[in-house]
Amino acid sequence: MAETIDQIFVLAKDRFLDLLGIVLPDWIILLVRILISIAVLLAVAPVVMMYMTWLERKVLGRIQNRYGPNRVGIFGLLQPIADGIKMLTKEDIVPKNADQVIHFLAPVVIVIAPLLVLAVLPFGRNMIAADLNVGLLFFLGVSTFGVIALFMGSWASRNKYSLLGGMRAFAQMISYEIPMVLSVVPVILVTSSLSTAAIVEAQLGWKWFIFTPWGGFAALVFFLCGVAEVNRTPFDLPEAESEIVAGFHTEYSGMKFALFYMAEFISTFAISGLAVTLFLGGWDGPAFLPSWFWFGLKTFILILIMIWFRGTLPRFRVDQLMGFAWKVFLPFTLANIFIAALWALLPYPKNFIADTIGITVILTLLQIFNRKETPKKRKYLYAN
Amino acid sequence: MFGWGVLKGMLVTLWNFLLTYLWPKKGIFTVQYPEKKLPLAQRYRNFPFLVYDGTPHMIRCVACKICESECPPKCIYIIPEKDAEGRVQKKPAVFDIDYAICMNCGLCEEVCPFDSIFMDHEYEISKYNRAEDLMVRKEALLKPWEYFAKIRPHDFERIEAKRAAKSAKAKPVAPAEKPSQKPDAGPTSPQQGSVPKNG
Amino acid sequence: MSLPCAPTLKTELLEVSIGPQHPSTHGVFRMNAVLDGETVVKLKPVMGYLHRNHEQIAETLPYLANMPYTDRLDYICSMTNNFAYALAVEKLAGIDVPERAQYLRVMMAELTRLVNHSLLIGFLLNDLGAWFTPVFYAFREREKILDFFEAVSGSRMMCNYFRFGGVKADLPESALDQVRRIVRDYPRFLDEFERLLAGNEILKSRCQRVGILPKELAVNASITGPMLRASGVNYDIRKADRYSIYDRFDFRVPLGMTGDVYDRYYVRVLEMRESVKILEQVLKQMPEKGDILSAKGLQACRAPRMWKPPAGDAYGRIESPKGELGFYLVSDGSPKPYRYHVRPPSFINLTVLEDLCIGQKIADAVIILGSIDIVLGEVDR
Amino acid sequence: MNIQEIKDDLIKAIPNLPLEVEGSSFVIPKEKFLSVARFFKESPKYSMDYVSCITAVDYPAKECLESVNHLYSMQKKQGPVVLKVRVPKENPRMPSLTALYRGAEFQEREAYDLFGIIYEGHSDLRRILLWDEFEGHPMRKDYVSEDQEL
Repeated sequence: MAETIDQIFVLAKDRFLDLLGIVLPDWIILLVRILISIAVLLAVAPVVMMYMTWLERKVLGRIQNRYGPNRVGIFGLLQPIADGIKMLTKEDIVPKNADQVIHFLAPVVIVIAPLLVLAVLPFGRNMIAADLNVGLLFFLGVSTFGVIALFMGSWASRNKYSLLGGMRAFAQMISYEIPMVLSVVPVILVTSSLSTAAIVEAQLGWKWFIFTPWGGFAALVFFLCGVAEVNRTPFDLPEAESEIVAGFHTEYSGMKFALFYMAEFISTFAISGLAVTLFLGGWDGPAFLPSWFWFGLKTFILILIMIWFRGTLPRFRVDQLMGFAWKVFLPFTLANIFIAALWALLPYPKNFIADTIGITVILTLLQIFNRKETPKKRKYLYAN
Repeated sequence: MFGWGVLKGMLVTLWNFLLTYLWPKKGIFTVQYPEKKLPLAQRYRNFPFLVYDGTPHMIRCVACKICESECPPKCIYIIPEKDAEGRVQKKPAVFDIDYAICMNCGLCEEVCPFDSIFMDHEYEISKYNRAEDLMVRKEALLKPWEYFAKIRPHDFERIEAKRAAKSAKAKPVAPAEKPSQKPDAGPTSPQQGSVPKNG
Repeated sequence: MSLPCAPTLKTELLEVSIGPQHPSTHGVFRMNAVLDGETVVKLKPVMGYLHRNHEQIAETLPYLANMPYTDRLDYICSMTNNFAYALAVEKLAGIDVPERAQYLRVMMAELTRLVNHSLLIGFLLNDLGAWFTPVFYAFREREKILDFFEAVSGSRMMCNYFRFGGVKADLPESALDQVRRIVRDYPRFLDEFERLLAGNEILKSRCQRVGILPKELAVNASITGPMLRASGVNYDIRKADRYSIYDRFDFRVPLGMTGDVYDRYYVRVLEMRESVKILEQVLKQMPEKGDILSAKGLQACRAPRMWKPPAGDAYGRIESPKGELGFYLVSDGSPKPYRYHVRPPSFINLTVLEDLCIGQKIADAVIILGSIDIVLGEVDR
Repeated sequence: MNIQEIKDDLIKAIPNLPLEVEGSSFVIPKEKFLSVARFFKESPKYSMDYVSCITAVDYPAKECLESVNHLYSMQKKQGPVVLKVRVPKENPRMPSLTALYRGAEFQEREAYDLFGIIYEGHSDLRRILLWDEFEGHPMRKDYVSEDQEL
């Protein structure tokens, strides 16, 4: 029974294809098999995005001692739909001097990347749209592609704020791409595979990488870089609303604006999903609940943490952001590859000790070399 | 250690997040407005209204025009009533307040020597038209003295006591004052000072 | 910074007009900034979008009728605006203020300081990118104070509570309990606020060593209020002038050491703690009963159009939450002021905006503006 | 601080100063204005390092504009010394305090904007509250706005 529920989506798909197989030839079945996966992803992703906006507003509201949306439907559950209708019916304003074609293309292009990367995420046991043997590489490669669309939008808007936002976005994404990839390298090193499904399988049975010394820190770095990668607080400089109004999407309105948001939220989901896959054991979990539930739960928790960040943290400044990537994350992730190699090489108790020492040393060194930038505690005088 | 302060801050927000579920009364300070409304303080002041005793014909205002001249943004417009012979009566024929201009300062209430204009508690007065709808005429401004007793019981008691004392004093001498012809004439009796002392 | 390829690469400065419609100019304020990349090389403040010639209006009205207009100057702390104006008129006409009214005035002024500072810190953090959480926490506490203001004066923000020679009305019943509750709970809120923010490394690295205002420049440029004290100058008009009854209270003046944005933020936090201390003393010392309006004041308030102060001029100033708020009045013996001038603290504190911003990033320019604490109603008048 | 005492000190420091005492303020000719201000700023007894309020008053009867300057001392926590300068309305020119105090910058611009006093030596004397194309100086008593005749 548990097995059936676990595989329910896979079984449903197979049953459906079996039924079709009675009347249709094999090659069409193959095509339909692919199309079903695509259709499901394309249908689920916007819904996920819609309810993530709802979740974000709700959680932020609660963090700020208020209710959040609660007027449209019970618990405000229909709020995203109301928002969607509003977005669709809003006037679409294009600046007169904007580059019309690129201004139109940017929001269309920007949603492609986050939708594509969903294909390689294992949502549950056997639930992966395309089990590429270079799945991880595909994910990292394609997700970078979003920044081009972002820059298209900012450049074509002919707005100074947009331009600043686009510049920031480019600098930030490229800088954070490096520590992000480097923090993934230990995982590849240990599992010796680039396939996301294989990485999850290597972690089955509570051998999640986050529980290893190198994995814990790599997960932290990966997650923070991921936050930076999807432009969320405290790394939301490209759209810093208090500084450059709305950054790259200043000049977008209506549905185009919504598409930018959709891209952001789907990438948030995808990055959380990848973090779960790489470090939190993917869909692994106690067997009494189905595997896709565990994947969903872990992703949900990571998304909650991102929303929690947004509700608490102020934003970095552009030079500090860069400094963080190049002076903290990059050296750490480089050292972390070595530490992970030690883990893979040595037998159990020894590797644990070696890793702990290695991490302590690198953290201390980072602390020492960055002490100039670390803020100090202040003293205040009182006059009578 | 870098990051400790961030964690402490995040715990504060987490605590506030949980508080809204565990103890909503303390955690959430939003009021669900159209369904629930906050109680207004008795002294709450919004736009002015005119008081009548008993029936709407018994307007307490004597059209002395003090409020009109004291009003800082000049939003009050008064024309006293005239009888057939053209003599000015102690009653306003026209009493308009432009709510679009009024800035709710409450000075009219303070300077009125006849306790006839007071600040209302009504605040849901959105209108579609700025020019016509917000120019409020005498008929719309009039509200019974009992209404005032309901919204501001403390001030009601104080003013009733003052009025009782005044009428007891005034009765043996003269039942009514002369209609004030000069609009700028201030109040004549020192007891009519309208600065409330206790509320 | 000069790169080796700089001569061949054609670069241009970017002129950005930040405002008047911008999320963090706190109203319709404009900064004409010239940027080199992200760095500000030139910045000119442009104001006047909210100018309504307040002074001109005031010269056409009797003295008391200007009181509600002063509420609209710095609409966050209307009580202190009233205070300064009342003080100036009292100085002009030599009106005395009864004991209980003095305590009420100080109470209102210090509560206003709490409101203003907590709001400012909330909005400063908002400029820093903490998405509205500090603002809402500040609003939560401000709400309680505004409820008290409403109970006493009838209005939450446009209080119009002060009168020449006293205050408009005595406290209603149980209002004092409200204050006691505020005074009791406020330190707890400040602790929470501090846990949320003060130790936050992102905030510290954003604010420390940013927009440093040197002591000498601060004095020379007539900077007042918390901004001056953050630069380490010990000057608080409550201490220097000892107006009203501030000499009766025991409180200290917190001073910053560097004069950067962080100091400006933290000095305000410390000042709020001192204000709570003053409020505690007010509650302890305030006489149970007593007049709230002196006889001379009653004259001035009963028939404003008839009341004529003697000819002469007077300058009354107080330590408003934003700095020195002064009213300069010239009377020619008529019921209307001949000349009425406001010395708005946030307007003059803007003098050094350009000096603070040059060489900083555009993100810093925004928080520097936030830390100056401007309210456009007051800047533009 | 006694006004008489200040006056004595001032006369001692700056001889031949035509000085008038009016209430608690000094009326000084505009030629001597800067040197008087400098005396108050630099003399160790007063050290008026802080200019609090600069404004102007229009006296159409006397055909003059009066500039009112309040000086305080942050260092000694004393003050104010009020310096008044009267300039004729046809040619309202007077020296700027910005040479001594940065704090005078915006306030003098405001007085220029609303009263039309031209501060000589001010580095950036533009309109500040009103827009650049505005004509006239609205705080003068004889100013008639466009819609006032209606």
